[in-house]
Amino acid sequence: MSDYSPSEMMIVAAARALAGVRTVFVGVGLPNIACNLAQRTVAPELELIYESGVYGARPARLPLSIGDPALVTGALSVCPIIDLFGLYLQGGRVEVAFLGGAQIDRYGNLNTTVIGDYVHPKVRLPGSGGACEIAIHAQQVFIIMRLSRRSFVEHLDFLTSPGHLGGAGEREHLKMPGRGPQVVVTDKCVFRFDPVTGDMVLVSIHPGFTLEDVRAEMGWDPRVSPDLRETEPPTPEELHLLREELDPQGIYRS
Amino acid sequence: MSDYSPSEMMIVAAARALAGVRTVFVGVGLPNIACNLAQRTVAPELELIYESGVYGARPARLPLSIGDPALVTGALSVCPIIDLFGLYLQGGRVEVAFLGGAQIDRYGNLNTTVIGDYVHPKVRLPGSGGACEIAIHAQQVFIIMRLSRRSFVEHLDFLTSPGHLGGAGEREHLKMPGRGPQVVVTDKCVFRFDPVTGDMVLVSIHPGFTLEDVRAEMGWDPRVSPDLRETEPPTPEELHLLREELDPQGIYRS
Amino acid sequence: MKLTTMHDAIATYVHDGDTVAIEGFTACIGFAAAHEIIRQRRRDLVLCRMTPDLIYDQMVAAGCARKLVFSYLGNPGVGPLHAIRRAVEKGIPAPLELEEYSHFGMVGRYFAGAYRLPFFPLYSYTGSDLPRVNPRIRFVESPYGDGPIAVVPPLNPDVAIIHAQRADVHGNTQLWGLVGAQKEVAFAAQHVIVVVEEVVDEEVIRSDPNRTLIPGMIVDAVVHEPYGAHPSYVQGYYDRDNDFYLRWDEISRDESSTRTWLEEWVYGVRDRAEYVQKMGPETWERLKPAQAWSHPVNYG
Amino acid sequence: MKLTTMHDAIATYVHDGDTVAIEGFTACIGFAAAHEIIRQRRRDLVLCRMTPDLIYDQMVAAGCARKLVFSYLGNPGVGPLHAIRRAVEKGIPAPLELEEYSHFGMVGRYFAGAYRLPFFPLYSYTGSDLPRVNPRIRFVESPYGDGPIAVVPPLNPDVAIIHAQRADVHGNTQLWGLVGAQKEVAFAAQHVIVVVEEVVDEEVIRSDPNRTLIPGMIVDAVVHEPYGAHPSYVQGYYDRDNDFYLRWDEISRDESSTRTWLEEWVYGVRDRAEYVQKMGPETWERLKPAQAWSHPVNYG
Repeated sequence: MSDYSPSEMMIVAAARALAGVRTVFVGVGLPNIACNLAQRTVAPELELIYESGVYGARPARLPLSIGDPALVTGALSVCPIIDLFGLYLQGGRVEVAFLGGAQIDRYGNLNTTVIGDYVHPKVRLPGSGGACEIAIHAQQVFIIMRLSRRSFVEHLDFLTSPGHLGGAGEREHLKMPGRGPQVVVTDKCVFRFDPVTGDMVLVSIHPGFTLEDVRAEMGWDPRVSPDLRETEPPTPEELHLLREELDPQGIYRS
Repeated sequence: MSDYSPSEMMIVAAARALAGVRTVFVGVGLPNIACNLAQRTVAPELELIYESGVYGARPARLPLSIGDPALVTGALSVCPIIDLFGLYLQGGRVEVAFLGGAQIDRYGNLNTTVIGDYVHPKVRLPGSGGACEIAIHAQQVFIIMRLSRRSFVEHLDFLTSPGHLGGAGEREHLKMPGRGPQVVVTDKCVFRFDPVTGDMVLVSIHPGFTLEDVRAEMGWDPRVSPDLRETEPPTPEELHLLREELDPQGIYRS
Repeated sequence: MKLTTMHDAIATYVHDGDTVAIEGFTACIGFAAAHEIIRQRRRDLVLCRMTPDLIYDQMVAAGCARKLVFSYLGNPGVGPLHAIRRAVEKGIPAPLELEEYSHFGMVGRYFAGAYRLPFFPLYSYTGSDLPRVNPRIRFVESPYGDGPIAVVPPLNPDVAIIHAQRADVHGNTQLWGLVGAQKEVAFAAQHVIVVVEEVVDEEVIRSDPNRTLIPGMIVDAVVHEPYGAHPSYVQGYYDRDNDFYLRWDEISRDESSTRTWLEEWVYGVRDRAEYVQKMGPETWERLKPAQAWSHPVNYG
Repeated sequence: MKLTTMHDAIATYVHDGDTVAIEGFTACIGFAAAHEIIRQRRRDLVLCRMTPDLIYDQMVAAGCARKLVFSYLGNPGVGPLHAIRRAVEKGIPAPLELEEYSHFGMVGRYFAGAYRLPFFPLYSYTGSDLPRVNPRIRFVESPYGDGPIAVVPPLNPDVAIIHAQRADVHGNTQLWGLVGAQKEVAFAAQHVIVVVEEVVDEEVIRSDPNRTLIPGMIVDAVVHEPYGAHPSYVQGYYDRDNDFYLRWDEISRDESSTRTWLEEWVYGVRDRAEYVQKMGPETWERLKPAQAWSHPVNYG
């Protein structure tokens, strides 16, 4: 490991995936920082849409929730929730949305509802929020999750938000407008999805980790790209922006 | 005829029918003046809702269309058209609405669409506007129309806005939430509707007119209430309010 | 930066045969855009508007339209639209197809278009003859056992033209007073032209984000056109020219006087600036509204 | 004149067994009303909210609820809602029924309730397990041949409680910043209680009619309750108390510390005024927002 944290590597990898994107649907936390970083680097025209109804936010401080008042002050537009989901998301205006979850399977399907049985859950999770419809409508879905055997599972306990369902082609068959998950950024590696089969393919491993480190944290044996490479580490400029400007308090560093 | 015009008699009769009402859906013209008169007399809590989206208007001058800017200045609320029809009208919040039309039949069904054939009309009329849904949803519909053989017809050329359709009970059968037309105020007389049959019953004739005057202007032989009486003429106070305060230029007098 | 001229906005985004919606319910009606479409001699347009008003009466008289999609054909507070009636009743200057709804149905079509829904459900049309003459009005059964409900299909114009008080150069647009169906039609359209009384600094927009009706992300062109909604009005900028609405009733009764008016006030001027000048300062003085400022609110 | 006290508003409009919606998406969450409901020991409530947040976590811990209707169960930006999890996973203090949707489904339910529609159609739930565990999510076939679409049924609470910046004594209410689903839930409800930071003269409301989110005609009671949304926030009045959101994560992990907190801050104070006083001026100083005033607009 070098002089950056796994979270910083995740943020940087996610930011790079946003190159050229103009509208992103985002929550707080790592994705939010990733978007801010992308705005300063690879996606200068990027505008952030929050499910709280805010478009074109210009927060004077790091927002601590998607409803932080700092997101509203000086925003370009604030709209009712129904319009946010109807006009922007279902209306097809969102290019990229970030999602995560407690469980993910090889097709990028996500569980944020329960661990265990639905009626008698072992752990009751938050539920869908907007994730179910985001997964259906965003033109592309980017997933950020820490890699762990508990999360990357063979079978979901509950399918909250559809990824590629049972494989490539199922979304099109069901006439879902969005193309589904495109990339999974973790603290150890990056996956993309095979356009023919719809399942996850390991495309890069962050510096300091090995293929075995990745396999050890997964509930299935992942497919590996023939072009598997090492992830480009954060550049000094990226780290400078993150640490000095975007998250000077280091809230999202660890 | 006395020292008031037929229009003034219509306005006064319509205003009186609003006794105790609190929300009325209204266009411009005679119904608007009638509502203003009712606010000053029998319905002090009456608030006017315009299909342009205005609620609680307080116009500094007589509005000349439902979209007059004077209706907006100082109003309590202005909302999008879809909310006006969805939240207020279909939402069941409108107690009384005024309607009129080119043709009316004995059940209070209205035509504002065409005279003659629909595809090759003799006269192309304005169409529904909001009338079709107003007729369905307002808790009560009040109709203001000048009596004439051309307008009070045996058969409509086109049914734009449902009254009691083919008779009492049909609205309930079709689960229409509003109770339909309750009163028809004309320049010569007032009709109400028989709750058992759903058809128009002549209940009062304005001073100066006879039953024969009324019959001469109708396309069917009207039923006459056993309690047929003469309409109370406008009081001096009503005429004073109309002429000095509500319509000092006499725009709606003739 | 989407600021352009009316000429270029129309030349770029309005083509023969397009489905065009110039909305604005009584207020903020985009006459300047309509006149430019007439001047550029667009043909076979499908014109959508809840209330066709004088604006489409003029476009129909000029021969731009093959079809109207609408809900109320009238000169508000005055009477019928004579040019449209001539087209419908007598085929002058050309036959005009009509596709009609009620107001709620029409705005519901925009809503479905904007929300990318297959239909908008509404309890209208029961007992009416409208579904008989418009097969696009259909019924679905509620899956909760409460019977049938009417539906209308989405309406997605090729281009929507919105007149508003102010926007920034990116098209973030604020509108107040009557807001009609402008948000819905803008989101439903493939392209959006925003025409404004004032182009303002982005900071003005950002000072009141709840007032933003249309975000710049869906806007293709911003045109700065003061008095561009005359003879309709823009709340806070100029009043409705009721005199003209009455005069149009006279002008439009006759085909030749209609043509004469179009020659003088549309074809005969280069652009809206010339129309404004020709109208003369006394018109704008007459239509000047009183001041009635909103109490500001704190977004801190 | 609908001005009343929180005590009387709750006593009059919230009854055991009622379906109650206290909305406000992250902002303007009606904690003062919730605490009064707890103090009046209401039971068996069906609590509706897109994001149950700390407010329903507290009400569930206090034993007010038999069921939640919701779309996202979390302490935003912090973690889980421990009291609700205890109820769901372990039946402490009592079992809690869950009826869940996605955000769009939940606000669609309010919309259908407000518009008196039999359902709201939305392209959500395809491929998800949610319809399997919630039989109220159904599908209808489009009559235009474009396949099935999910629908959710209307939600019409017995009472909706809305916190806002300002209203007049008749209940004409203005809200800015995040407006969430407040308009929809207010129109969907049988009764509406509006709680505001400021009761203003009717002229303030009339100076900006587009800002009116809820008209007085649908409001039953107006309660003047400064800081009534703490620890959430009211744009322009006070910031979100993020410290408390973090502290609640600690307090609520344990049943007895949760009870202790309720004793001290809910049962132990007479009303919100006492809570505000007990919180101390340094809290309100800490949460004081900057000034960021909107540019006024002319309605003349």
